[in-house]
Order: sequence, then C-alpha cells, then structure tokens
Amino acid sequence: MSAALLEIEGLTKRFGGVTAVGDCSFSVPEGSVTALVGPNGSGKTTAFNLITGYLRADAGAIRFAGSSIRKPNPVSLARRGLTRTFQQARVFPDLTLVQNMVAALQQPWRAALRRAVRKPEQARALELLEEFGLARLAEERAGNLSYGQKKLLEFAAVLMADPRLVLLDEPTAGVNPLLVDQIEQRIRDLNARGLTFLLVEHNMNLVMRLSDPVVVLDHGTKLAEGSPDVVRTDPRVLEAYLGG
Amino acid sequence: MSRATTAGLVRGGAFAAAGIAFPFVFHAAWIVNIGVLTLMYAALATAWNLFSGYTGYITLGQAAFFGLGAYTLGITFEHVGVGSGYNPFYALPLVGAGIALVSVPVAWIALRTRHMTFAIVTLTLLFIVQQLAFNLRSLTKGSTGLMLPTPRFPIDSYDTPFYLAMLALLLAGLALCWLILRSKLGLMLLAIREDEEKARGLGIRVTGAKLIAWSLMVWLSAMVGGVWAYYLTFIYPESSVDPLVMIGAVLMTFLGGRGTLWGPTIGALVLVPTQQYMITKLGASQLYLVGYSAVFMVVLLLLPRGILPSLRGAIDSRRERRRTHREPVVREEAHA
Amino acid sequence: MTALLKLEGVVAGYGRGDILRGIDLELEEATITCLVGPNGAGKSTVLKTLSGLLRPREGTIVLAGEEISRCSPAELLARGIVHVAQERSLFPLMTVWDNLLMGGHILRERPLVRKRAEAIAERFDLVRDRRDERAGALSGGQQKLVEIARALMLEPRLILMDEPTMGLDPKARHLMFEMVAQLNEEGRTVLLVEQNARAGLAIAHHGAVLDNGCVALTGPGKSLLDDPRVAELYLGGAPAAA
Amino acid sequence: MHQVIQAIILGVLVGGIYALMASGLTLVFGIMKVINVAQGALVILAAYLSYALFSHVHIDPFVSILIVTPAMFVLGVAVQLVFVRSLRGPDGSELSLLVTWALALGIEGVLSVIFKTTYRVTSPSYADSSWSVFGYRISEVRLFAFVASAVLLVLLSLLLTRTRFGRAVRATVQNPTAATLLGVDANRVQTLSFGLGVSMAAAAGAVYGVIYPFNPGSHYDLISRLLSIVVLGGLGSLGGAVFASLGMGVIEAIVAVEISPVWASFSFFVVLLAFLLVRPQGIFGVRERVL
Repeated sequence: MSAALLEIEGLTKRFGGVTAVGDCSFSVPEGSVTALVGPNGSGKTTAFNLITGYLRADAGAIRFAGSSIRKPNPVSLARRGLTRTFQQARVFPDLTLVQNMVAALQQPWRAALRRAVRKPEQARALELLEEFGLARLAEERAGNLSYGQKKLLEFAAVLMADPRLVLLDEPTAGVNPLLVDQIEQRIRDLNARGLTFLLVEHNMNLVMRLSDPVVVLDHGTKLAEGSPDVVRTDPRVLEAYLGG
Repeated sequence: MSRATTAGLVRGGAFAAAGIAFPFVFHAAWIVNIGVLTLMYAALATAWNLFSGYTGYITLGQAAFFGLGAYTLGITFEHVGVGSGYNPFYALPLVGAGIALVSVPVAWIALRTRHMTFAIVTLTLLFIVQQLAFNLRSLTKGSTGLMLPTPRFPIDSYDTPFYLAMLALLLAGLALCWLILRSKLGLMLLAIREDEEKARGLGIRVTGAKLIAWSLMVWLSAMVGGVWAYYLTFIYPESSVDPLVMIGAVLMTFLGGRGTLWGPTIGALVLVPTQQYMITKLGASQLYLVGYSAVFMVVLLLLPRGILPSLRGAIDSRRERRRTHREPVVREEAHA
Repeated sequence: MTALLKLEGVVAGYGRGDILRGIDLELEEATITCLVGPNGAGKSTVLKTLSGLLRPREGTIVLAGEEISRCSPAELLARGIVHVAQERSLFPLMTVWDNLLMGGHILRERPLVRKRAEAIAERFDLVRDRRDERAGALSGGQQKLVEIARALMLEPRLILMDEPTMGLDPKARHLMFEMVAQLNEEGRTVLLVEQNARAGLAIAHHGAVLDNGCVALTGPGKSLLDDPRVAELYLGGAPAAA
Repeated sequence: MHQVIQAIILGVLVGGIYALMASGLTLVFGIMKVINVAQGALVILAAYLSYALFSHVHIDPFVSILIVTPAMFVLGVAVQLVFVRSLRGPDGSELSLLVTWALALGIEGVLSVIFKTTYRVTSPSYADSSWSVFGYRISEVRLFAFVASAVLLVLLSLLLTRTRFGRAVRATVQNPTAATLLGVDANRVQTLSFGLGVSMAAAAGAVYGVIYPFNPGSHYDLISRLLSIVVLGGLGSLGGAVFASLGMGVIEAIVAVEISPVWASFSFFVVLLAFLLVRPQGIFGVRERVL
C-alpha cells in the first residue's frame, strides 16, 4: 500500500457530555478510495467536519500530504488540495452552473478584478459539466436543479481546483439509481487518474464495490479497518452495522 | 450577475448624461437642492448595497462613516485648511480612504459575528461615533456643532458644484458595483451571500472579500458625508451621525432591490422626492416621522423583495411559462 | 382484526418535490408495524404526515373511521396519535419532570397532568430517580426513554416511533425493543421506523417496505425478513450475504 | 474606594431596570428570532403613559405599572399580529429589524406630535429623597425602581418555569419542532410572548420616567444600550441579559466617577467590542452552528 495522504490520530470531539468522536485514528492511502462507514450516529460526519476544520477538535492530530495541520481551516485546506462536499448538496442557488463551477476555482488576490468567468475557465467548467452530464444546463440557475443534479454539480465543482483529496459526504444519499451509477463511474474514473477519495456512504453495495480500505466507525471510534472482504467478515462489524 | 452588454453601457451613459444635464436645465435652487439630496441618498444606498446587498451581511452602522467623513472634513478645515472652492472635493478620496483604513480592524471584529448580531454590532458603531462627536469637544466642539467656511460659489448656481460632486460619487459607486459584479470578487461575494460555509470549503477567502467590500462601502459613505458637510457648512452630532439618514438609505435599497446594480438608485429616485414633499407638507420631524414610518411599513410589508427583483421575477416567470410549452427543462426528483 | 389507521394514496413532500408518491397502508389495532426501506425512501415523511407536521397533498388518512388528514398536531394528539421523533426531542435545559409535564400540554387540567406524570414516574425508575435533573444531562439512551415516557402522558392509541434505537449502544437498543413490545402488550398500536431492519422486523407483527415514496412490499414481519427482495432493496446484496 | 463602592451600588440599581427591558427583548428573540428595535420606543411610550397618569390623574408612577403593563401587553399583541407575523421566509429576521425600526420611528413621531420634544420627568414627592446606609447614599426612587424590576423579573421567571404557558414558551425556544409535536401552538406562543416582551418594556418604562428625564427621541439612547446588552449576554439568553445589564450598569457608573460621565456609555460599547473579539457568541450565547 502506498504512503498515507491523510493521517488522523487520536481525534476526539465531545458535545456537552456526549463523545461524538473519541480517540479515532485512521489513514487514507494516496491513490485510494477510502470509505468511512458505520451506523447512523457513529460520528462519520463529525469526523469529516473535524478534518476539514468546520469543527474544532478537542484532541488529536491531522497530517495531510506530509505536513501536520495544527489548526484546520476550510479555506487553507481547500487551497492545499483537500476539499469536500456536504451531506445535503450545497450549491450557490442564485448562480448559474458555470458560475458555480468557476467560483470553486481558487484565485489569487491580484485576479480579483478580472472578469468573473474567463474563456479558458468557462471551457474547463463546460468540460467538467459535460463529464457529469450537466452541460446542457450550464446557464441554468443552480437553484433550479433537482436534488440529485445538485449533488453532481457540487461534486463537479470541487474538481475545478484540481484537488489531491476529495471528501465526499454521502455522495449518493437521496439520489435516484441512475445518478448513483453515474456518480460511481465518476469516482472510478477520477481515481484511475490519480485522485484520492475519502467517502462516507450508506449504500454498502457501492462501498464494497468501490473502496479499499474500508474504515468502520462505531460510537465515534474505529471498530475495524481493512479491505472490504476483511471488514465484511468481521463479526464485530456485522453486529454494529446490521444489528446482528 | 450583470454582463457587460451594450444595452447596459447605453443605460449607464444615458443616466450620466441626464444627471449632468439636470441642473443646467432646471435652475431653480430648490429643485437642485432636492437633486443634491436625491443623489446623496442614491450614493449612500449604492454604497450600502455594495456591502450588505452583495454579501448578505446587514450593516446598520453606515451613518457612522458618513458622520466620520463629515467631521473629518470639518476638522481638517478647522485645523489644517483644505483650501476653498473646489479644493475640498479633491481631498475627499484621501479622507475617505483614511477612514476606510481605520474601519478595517473594527470590521474584522464585527465580522466574527453573523446575522442579527452583526447588524447590532455595527449599529453600536453608529452610537460610538456619535458619542465621540459629542465628547471630543476640542475637535468637534461637541453639541454646539462645527462651522465650515462657506465656499464662494456664484449665488444663482450655488448648489450645482455640490450636485455634481454627489453625482460623481454616485457614478463612482455605480461603476464600482458594476465592476465588482462582473469580476471574480463579485463572484466571491455572491458565493458568500448564498452559502458562506460552502464558500469556505471551496477555498474562497471569505474574510478578505468581505473586508474589501466593507472598505469600499466605508470609502464611499465617508466621501458622501464630506460633501454633505461642505454643502451644509454646519454640522453637529445628531445630524451628521443620524440613524434616520442610514435607515433611509437602507429602505431605498430594499425598495429598489437588494443586490442589484440600479435598485438603490431607483429607490432613492422614488423616495427622496416623496420624503422632501412630506417635509414641506408636514413639517420636519413631527408628523413627518409618522408619515415616513408609514411609507417604510408599506414598502417592507408589501414589497419586501424590491422593485427590480419583483419585475425581473415577473418577466422570468412569463418567459418560463412560454418555454415550458416547448421543453421541460429540469424535473424535480426525490429529495432525501 | 380491524384497521385502526388507513392511508390511501397519500402524496406529500416539501417545497416543489413529492417524497411520498401514493402511500397505501393499513395498521391493525394493537399491533406493531415496522416500516423499513433504504435511505430517502420516505419513512420519516410518513410519520410526519401522520402527526400533522406535514399536510398531505393528496389522499386520505382515516383513524378509526374518522378522516384526519387535515388535522393539526394538537388535534391529532387529542385523538391519541403521538410521535416520538427521530432527533433528540427533549427540551435539554428543562428538567426531566418538566419535560414530562410538556407531554401533557394539550390536557388543560393541572391535576390530571400531575396524576399521569406521577403514574409514569412510578413506572419508569429513570424518571423517578432523576426528575429534577436537566434532560440534556442524560445519556442518549436515557433521553430516548424519557421521550417515550413523555409520549405516554396522553395514553395514546397509536405511537409513531422514528428510529428509536438510532445512536444507542446494543444494551440500550435491546431495552428499547423490549419497551416497544411492552407498549404493544398494553394494547397500543405502534408504527415503527427502523434502520436496523432485522431487529425491527423481528419484533413486528407486520412489515412494510418503502421504496422511493411508495409501499413496495407488505407482509408479516418475520416473512419479510426472509424475503430476498427486501435484502436487495434495503440491506444491499453483499453484506446481507455474509 | 468609597466612591467606587457608591458607583457599584448605583450601577446595580440602574442595571436592574435595564435587565427588565432587555429580558423582554431577548425573550422575543429566543422565540421568534426577531429583534424588536422598537423596544426602546415602547419604553418611552410607557414612560409617557405613566407621566400622563401621574400629572393628570395623580396616580403614583409605581402604581401605574399595574395599568400601563396590561395596556402595553395588548399593544404588543396587536403589533405582533399586524406587523411581525407576516415576516416569514429566509429574510424574515432581517426584515423584522427594519419593520420594528419603522415602528420605533412611528412611535417617536406620534409622541412628538402629542408631547412635543421638551424633556419631561415624572416627579413624585419622594423623587429626591434618599437614605444613607453605612455612609453610602441610596436614592429612594432608584431603590424602589430596582425592587420593582427585581420583583417583575422574578414573576417572569416564575411564569416561565411554573406555568403551562411558560413551559410551552421555554419548550419552543429549546426545540420548536418537538414543541409543535406535543401540541404547542407556535403562533399563539409567539404572539403572547411578543406581548409579554412589550409589557416588560412597559413596566420598565413607567419606572424609567421617574429616574431619567426623557423626550420622544430618547429611545435611540435606550435601544443602543439594550441591543448591546442582549448581544453581550448572548442573544436569546435571559440570564445573560440580566448579567450583562448589571455589568453595564456597574461599568458605566465606575467610568462615570473615575473618568468622566460623558465617557460612560461609550466605554460600555468598547467593552462590548472587546468582548466580541474573544467570544463572538456573547456571555451565555451558543455559537451559531456552522453546519
């Protein structure tokens, strides 16, 4: 297995008296599609929010691409190549699809007064939208999209800035089966081109087909970690996940 | 988002030309006086819109910077001397820039809060500046007020230079808004307005973008305050840091349409003459206040989206209806 | 057996979309019915429609012969339908006791509310022992138990339970299922939404599988458990095979 | 030292009255996310009512609380029904800020028309008397005012903790959906709480007019302090509002004796800004959840 792109060690977060994530450690190998699974309420999304700096951890260390991240902050992480999507697809509803895509391109300050959408950026956005089957809606307001299409758009947009690691929070939740296939195919293609993924997903079929390794969380701590086959046959996982 | 269309440029050019021609067509001092006030409110509303309309952060502290501009000009007159005639106008951009620079650290603190808290915190800025105007008597002469030298402009066209200065500020504000709306900065600001957390996740430097918009708002408001002080030649704390001025500008923006380019100007064109009419009919600050608050209520309760967005919405939905006859664009599907 | 509750062609949703696209379902008096199905199938939405949080756009809901699809939450409570929501729904800064009294909000007579609360405290040791503690200080499982205790303040005929075991440890989960069975033994009808399909169907008399806003399959709970179509729809082929 | 202790006594007495006004403001925010900018104007309106009752019918201002408060409760309910209830949707909160501001202007306008802009003060016979305790001077009206405020705050907290309505209010603040599911009529709770919030302003106003001279424009000064208090205390937190009110009273009083009275309220605004640097959510506020 190749070197870890992202390493999490001893991550802990308590809300009031409840430990949402407790002493959780795992790593995401470079070039992998790593899955983070576990029953509802096991702390997956909280872990995501801690890693991406949307929540401040009580304890724990995060290393990304060889350097340790002391105070994770979404802006600087995104600019270093670690980006994420949200469980409820989040797009900018009043902007067009193309504008949504271009807004995701990280700009230096000196470019602030350049035209909002420049020709090469437009071309790049259209190319990605085409890959995601959204090109014909390019000038539509994002707010007019269906839920599944918003998920696709959000996914496409985070790719604009050529990230190294993408965290997908339930990429297929609430999406119809046709779009699920499409999302799966996109993840495969992009992974083949070298992009690393960490995904939280409830659709176990998809996880088992797509991911290696699989990290299982239960009550905020890591229960098991390994290839799908290993995890699937682990009795503890069965008990936690399927309710034995 | 606006695009640089020929129609847009023509619209802007026509507005500028009509604006410049106005005082030369209508000489009467009282008409030009209403013109000055209309442009002043339009410029203030445009400045407010530049920050609050584009970022979604409602600020209630704009009058603080209007007042700071007025006092800074007045105090420089008093202590340094900025010349007379047209000279003070040329000093204004520097005065505005200085105030904008000073306001940034304060804005940085205020921007740690959101929504209602932000609105309230900026409102306290207004009261802070008013208190300063009352208390720093050596600089501001406190409640007695500060007298500025009366410029020696020709009597029959005395108002015109001020009119043109206000027009220049409004045009500058509109140009800035137009420039921002078509630029990457505008894209960032709108992204922040729609979903700031998402914007952060995409690596958009939200704090920087908000501070830029804020400084531009302060810069413009301070310059407008400076021209106003020079026009009136007498300023005192209650009039120059007046919550009514600011709430008027906000109301005009709401009436015209938040986040649009022309909305604040349209709102000012409708409301300021109405307001002036009410002042002459009802007398300042008594029944006038009642009438003003009634107009306010009507606007907010009946037209909360504003004139331009409502018009645009009506046009869009008509177009939509026509289009759906031909092809279904987007179908709604299962939500999670 | 008679049907206590009957849904016919119920369509409901938020905003422009429909989540339920024509639900037909019958609940028999004094039984447990378990609603299962994949994420986003509309299970919680069924419960929200039944408790009046959401108005159905089409279709009818009949409770013991009376049409109730236009009733407000308070009217439905008065008719004996209570909803134990999926999220934590205690008032965290109020005491356990006050939370309990809130359960009797629609009963206006103070003595009656007090009498029922005392009776419930007799039944639930947890409530009796910690009545003056803030509800937010209880563990997740304890909070859920108090929520159920609170729901009993109205002596309901029909209890809607949305994933009562979510986020609970195995022991608390076990207790929760026992609780459900107990409520049923008292003659109450239970409509249960359960993520843990195996455990849910195992204790239910009837099961209904929801898929994409419609009832895809119904049948006795135990037989649905063995139905391969359920595994495919809900559990996913691979892990179920293991 | 003597001066500082005297200032603290004064500050606490004043803070008590502000606590009463601020509690109404923060209660309304907690329930419907509406900031009632007219709270200051309503205090002044109540002060005028009590003034009128005193000067025309010779009703003691402290007794007039019993008349003014229910009257203003009715007014508050009406305001909520007519102006505030229709403000829904994503911009509802921000719009409410402007609508209640307009309401404040309207009240100011009506009061200016009726009472003109001269300063008034309700001065019962005991207005200038004071006691001396261990050498510290305690003004009678201020102590009465403080006691009246404290009693009303206790009554408010009893109402909130001991009654069916109060429980429903607290439940709605803590978890609106769960409250609806238990049969709480959110509209009713909102309307009545708005009335309650306004009647707090009214009670405080009747007392305010005895201590400070006021005119129709005085509401700006009041609302600026009240808003700072509720932000400092944490929006929606009753305890925070009381705590911040007392804090403000003490800070202002100390600055007034140690530095200069003109810098008193200024210093409080600066304290607020400095505090927000450390804790943007206020003393007892919960940080707005990001996700």
